[in-house]
Amino acid sequence: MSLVVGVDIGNSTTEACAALITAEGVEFLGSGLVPTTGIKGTTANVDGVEAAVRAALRTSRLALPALQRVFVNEATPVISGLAMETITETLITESTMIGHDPRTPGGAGLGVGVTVAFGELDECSPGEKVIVVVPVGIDFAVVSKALNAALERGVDLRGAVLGNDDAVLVANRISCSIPIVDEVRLVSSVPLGMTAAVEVAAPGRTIRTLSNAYGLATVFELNADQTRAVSPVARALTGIRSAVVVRTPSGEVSDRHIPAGTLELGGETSTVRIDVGEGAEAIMAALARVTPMKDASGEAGTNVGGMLASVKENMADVSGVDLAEVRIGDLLAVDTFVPQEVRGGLAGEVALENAVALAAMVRTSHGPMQQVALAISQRLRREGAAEVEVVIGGVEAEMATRGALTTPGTDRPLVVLDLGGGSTDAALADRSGAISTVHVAGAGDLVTRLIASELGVERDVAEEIKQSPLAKAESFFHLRLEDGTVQFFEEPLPPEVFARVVVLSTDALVPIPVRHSVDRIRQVRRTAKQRVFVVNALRALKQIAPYRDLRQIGFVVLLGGSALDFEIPELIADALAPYGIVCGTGNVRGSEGPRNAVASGLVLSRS
Amino acid sequence: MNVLELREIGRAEKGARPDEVVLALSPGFATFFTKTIVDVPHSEVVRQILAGIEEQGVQARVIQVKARADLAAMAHTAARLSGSGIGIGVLARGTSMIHQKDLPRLSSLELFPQSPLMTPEVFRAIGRNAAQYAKGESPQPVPTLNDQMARPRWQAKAALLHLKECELLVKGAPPVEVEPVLTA
Amino acid sequence: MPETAFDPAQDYPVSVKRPDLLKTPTGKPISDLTMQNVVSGRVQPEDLRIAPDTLRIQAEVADASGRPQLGQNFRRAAELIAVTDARVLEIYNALRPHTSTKEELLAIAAELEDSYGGRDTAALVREAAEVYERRGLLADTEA
Amino acid sequence: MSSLPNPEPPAPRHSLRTEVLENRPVNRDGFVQEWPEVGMVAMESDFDPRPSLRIENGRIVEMDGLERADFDFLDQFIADHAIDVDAAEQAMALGPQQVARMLVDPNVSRTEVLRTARGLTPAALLETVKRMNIVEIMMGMQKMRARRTPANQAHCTSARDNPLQVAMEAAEASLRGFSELETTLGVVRYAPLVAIALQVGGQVGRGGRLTQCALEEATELDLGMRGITAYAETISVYGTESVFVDGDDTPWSKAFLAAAYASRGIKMRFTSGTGSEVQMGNAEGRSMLYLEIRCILVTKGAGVQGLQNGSISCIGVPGAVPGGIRAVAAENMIASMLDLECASGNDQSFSHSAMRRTSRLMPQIMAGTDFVCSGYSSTPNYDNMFAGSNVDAEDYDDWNAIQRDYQIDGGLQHVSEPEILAARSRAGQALQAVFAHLGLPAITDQEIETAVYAHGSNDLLPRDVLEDLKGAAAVMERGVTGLDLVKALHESGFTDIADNLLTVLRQRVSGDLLQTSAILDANLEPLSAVNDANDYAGPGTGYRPGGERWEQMKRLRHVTSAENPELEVQ
Repeated sequence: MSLVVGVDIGNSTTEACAALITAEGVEFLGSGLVPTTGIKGTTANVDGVEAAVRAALRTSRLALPALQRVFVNEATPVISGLAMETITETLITESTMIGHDPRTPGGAGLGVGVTVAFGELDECSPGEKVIVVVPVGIDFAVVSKALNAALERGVDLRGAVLGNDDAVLVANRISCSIPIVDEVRLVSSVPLGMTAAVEVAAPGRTIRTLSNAYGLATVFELNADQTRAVSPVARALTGIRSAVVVRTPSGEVSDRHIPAGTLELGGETSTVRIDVGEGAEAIMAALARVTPMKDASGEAGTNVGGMLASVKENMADVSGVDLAEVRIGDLLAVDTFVPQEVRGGLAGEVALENAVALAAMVRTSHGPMQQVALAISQRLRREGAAEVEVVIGGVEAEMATRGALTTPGTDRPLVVLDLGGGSTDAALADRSGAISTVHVAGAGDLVTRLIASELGVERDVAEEIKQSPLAKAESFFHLRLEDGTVQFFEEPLPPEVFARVVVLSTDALVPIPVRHSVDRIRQVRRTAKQRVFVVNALRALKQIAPYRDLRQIGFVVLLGGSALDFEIPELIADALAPYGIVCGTGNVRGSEGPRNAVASGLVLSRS
Repeated sequence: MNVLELREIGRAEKGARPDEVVLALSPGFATFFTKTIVDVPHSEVVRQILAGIEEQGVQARVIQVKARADLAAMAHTAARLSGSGIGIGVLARGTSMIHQKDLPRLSSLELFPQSPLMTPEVFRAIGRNAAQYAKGESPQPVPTLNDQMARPRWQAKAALLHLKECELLVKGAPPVEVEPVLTA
Repeated sequence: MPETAFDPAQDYPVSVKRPDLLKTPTGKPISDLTMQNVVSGRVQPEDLRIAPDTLRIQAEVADASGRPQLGQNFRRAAELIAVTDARVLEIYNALRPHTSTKEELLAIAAELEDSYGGRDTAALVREAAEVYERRGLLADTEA
Repeated sequence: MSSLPNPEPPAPRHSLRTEVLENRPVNRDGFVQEWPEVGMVAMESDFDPRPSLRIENGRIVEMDGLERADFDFLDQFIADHAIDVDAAEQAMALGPQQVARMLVDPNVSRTEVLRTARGLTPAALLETVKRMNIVEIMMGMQKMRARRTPANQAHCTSARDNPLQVAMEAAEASLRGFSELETTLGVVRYAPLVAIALQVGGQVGRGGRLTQCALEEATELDLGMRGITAYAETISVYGTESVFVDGDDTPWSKAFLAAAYASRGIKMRFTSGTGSEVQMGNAEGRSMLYLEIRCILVTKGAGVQGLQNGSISCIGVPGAVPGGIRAVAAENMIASMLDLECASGNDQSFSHSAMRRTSRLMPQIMAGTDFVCSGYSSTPNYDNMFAGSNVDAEDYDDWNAIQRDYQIDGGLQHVSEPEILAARSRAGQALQAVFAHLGLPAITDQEIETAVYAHGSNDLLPRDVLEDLKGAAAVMERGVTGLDLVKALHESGFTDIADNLLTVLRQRVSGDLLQTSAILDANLEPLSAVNDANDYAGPGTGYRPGGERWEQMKRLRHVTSAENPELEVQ
């Protein structure tokens, strides 16, 4: 009978399980999980290993001196990097259009007239059709008085554009109803003496005329060619509640493509080049042609060149490998969009620009495992495990499948999908027990990055959003959950969550500091998970499946931190259902959930 | 400069409209005192807060508290009288708070503790945010400013203003609803 | 070698003049807290705590230097060494105004006395219960 | 506007001199008239109680005009715990005039004054200092300070909570002479990393600096327990029952907390200061100093070794009333007179005027206190997360010149740039190694290089806050202790820093730092009011900087050499 501990040094966590090996077999005792110290596969791991071993023994109610053997995995660090590049931009020239969505425009309807500066209102003649442009800093009482005076004189005031957030205040104080758009930050740049149209829709509705190319043509009396030229304006104004369009001789709105550069993907036999501007789908198709990829690089002097170079530099820094030796083993490209302020806009208008996010992965050589094992044994002996022997046990993937197979209801052929932070790793154990593995780039970190950029939030907020469902605190005593149900509370909720969208994290309600609705945040979150985890699950399975046929896989067991996610396993299972695959979150040894597979596998392989 | 007169209408009652915000003014507001610690006229304070509320399409009622000069208690009184459950409290020196009826009294939705940093723009933003809370929207909290040198300049004057305002308390007097009348 | 008596008026700093009197709560002499023992794992975090006897020695030093209240604090502290961090914070919170009933405070005093031999600390808690009652600072019972 | 309806009346003509004076920084400070009825008065108020004392059966039954039955909880705590009934009748009989004279009379020893002071009621202490002018108060401070050797405390914070900056500021502050280093956070979750940084930086070079991280009690105690910090001081007490209760505490809850800290071997002092009660509108009509005396006596009664006072965060209040800064000096002196360690303020932004800032320092720096500043900002004030200090990193050379001008020891010295750069970079490398060892987010060489030469956080490379916060959480989860830092430092080759840290941790076992006014001396041995008792007894006695220390103090950034006036002294 001997007391052993299996230890799995992972990229982010170190897991251990303690067991008694007897003549009858293995009796598992406790287990432990701690953050990995240092880069996986280096002697800096020792602290984490010690902590994990202690934790496993503590939960087994045993002490270090009784420990006889420790099995550690052959740790191959997988290092990953992320980058993102915007590939389009929207430009407005000569201030043709103000299409933003102030929270509170005033009045309603459509008004067409000539733009006149507020200071020059006195000089307008009766009957003149006027759109008045009021700079920032003039009090609403002064504005209302002057507008009423002009109306009194018979000036045909058709609409107003304000710098301040005063539209409702002014609308409430003047003697006629006109559309008023406010909070136009650069109101002083609105061209004067030009024909302009102001449109405000009733609350809850969106504008109809200025967002319609023929509406614009009608308002500004345009011919067919001119209408074609202004159609981007109409498109840009779709779905908002208020807008101003000024007709200037050469103003325009354009969607510009930023040259993002060419990506060079090197396979075993061929090399393909692909323009990043063509988007994720094209990049992934090109990648499929060269798989297995040997390395990737970007055209020097372009955005993508800088992007891949920085990923490699980062990896070289982290791993201590010479920069020239860093080879990108896999890429995942995802189309995304980034809310960015429109260049040339006058009111801080925001357009959703297209962007491509890239996750890259480097599989480094084996770490100095012998040294790590030596350091572990020295440490444990010093700490009281005088007799301990540390053994490097088996290939990680083999151990993972062995551990995963302890999940009740599984059998070979079985694929373990380890959903990590930087990469998604798959290992197949076929009917004969032969093992093959594949690592693909992109996992939890990329999801966080996509959520952060699409919602315009900090990464720590994005991390919270990723991990838990959403709700809105509609009062101090109830939450409306994202599925529409309501949860009541006896004690009032904390003040900082009131009226806000919150994340229901395990120990607290975390308010999300953005204006987006629950539905919108939820959609971004789920789409990001789809585009990373579901795509990668399929990608990995296709590479590893016998005969590249997914139907040849019987069972998929999800492991790793993201297998504990509240919706990722479900999203993947849905995607795999059509192939007749049984897919679910692992439950190692029937008790550990998706944790401890490698550690358990190490012990089992020695019994 | 505008002059603010608070015409008493009667005892402040609980409102029924779900789209109202109640603004509670301290005993010395526009009575003994005429301006905040940094000389923003009280007429302007009220005008800006009411404008912030009106711009959001929300109704406002104004009350004057007689028995307390404790900001949290005042703002909480306003919130409890408000049909929406959202109230604002403002002390004569400018310190302000947005409160909600279900919160414990000593808590708040937004607190503006540094009276020397209260400008007309901040008062407008307070009105705007309170109205947005009343509508069930999620306003961005008004950024709280900080100035390390406020202590040497204003700490003692703020204490003095507070002590003076405490002298004006009428024990047991209920809050009254007032109509703010601004005259040039 | 016969043990020399501790002279509170002369033997401070105790760590310099009488290290022989200092032990960790785990019973190791302070001279064992060497770098070598730290590196070899012989010294654990539990070894870096103060022992009740040490606090009593420091209380003698405080008394001898004319600081009876400080000495008294060290004696109360000696009683609290065995109380867990979490329980210490709970008791502290229970002593906040308007938080506990008189019975609750007396129960804490009894717990300190019975489970930890904390006579002096128990007296402090009992005294608090009396004062809180007189000054209306006990928990509102009807709430 | 083109036309105003009511043109303003013409402004009176001012002289050019008035204009110059009007624009002086001092006129941006606030000054107010006294209002003693509500407590807006420094120390001379007709509304303060008159001294009185009656003892029956060894118990105080009347104090300062109040019968025992009418005592509020402060009165009772003071009467039962702070005042020595055996000394009281005699002490009270002397009368304030006599006690005041004893304080300034070199023929009366410190011990004699202590014997008397322990029997005085709050009103008697107040009456005593009311008879003393500022020079006499300073003389009292010089004699009554608990520790013979004065010292100083630094604030080491970062507006971005950057641990690397804090480690380097701690190393530089240690080199410049500060004995204690205090930090606090913008983002509280950063605390474990910043506290580790402070602890590592404080042990660079000479080392042995005691560190503190101001947080709410539970976390502060937790970090102390783990040996990541060495002392605590943000335990506030107040001078009226209503303000004390508003702060959710009582003298008994604080006394319990004091015992809790000592039971973990952690040095601790209370905090209080003039002006806090009137600032909160609950001074109960008493002067600021009378209420502060009650705080000092509560501290004494709780058996706490020391007090941080000198108005602290309310300095704008006494600073604005007549005689206010005299009262602030008096509160420091009374703490000393009651034999408490005194960390004497000068730690919060006080004035726009450089002259007033300097004059504010004079009583403490000239007389010498246990800690002249209870927080000298070792960073530029924009990085000071305690809302700014009276003196900051930009004042170092001025401070050193003042020490040299008067031959007074404010605890600091000039240090050459190469030494400072070396200490900063060693602190950076040590922290880098500790972070790597603990698996915390890496600190790059480039970050270190930038931070070594930086002035404040604006000059630093930004860190990945999310990763740092995850690391901070891991430190707490994994139960990292001071011992882990020792091992990490030792195994990474920073053996001297590891040795210093182990010495500091070992002191927790000995309890020597729990005694009054304890710090670690140059040999990292405890130096406190027990083995370094103040022995001032008139001219030619007590602590006077001389010998090597005075030579150290003579050095400044630029001193022309007498041997060769074309050169500067190196």
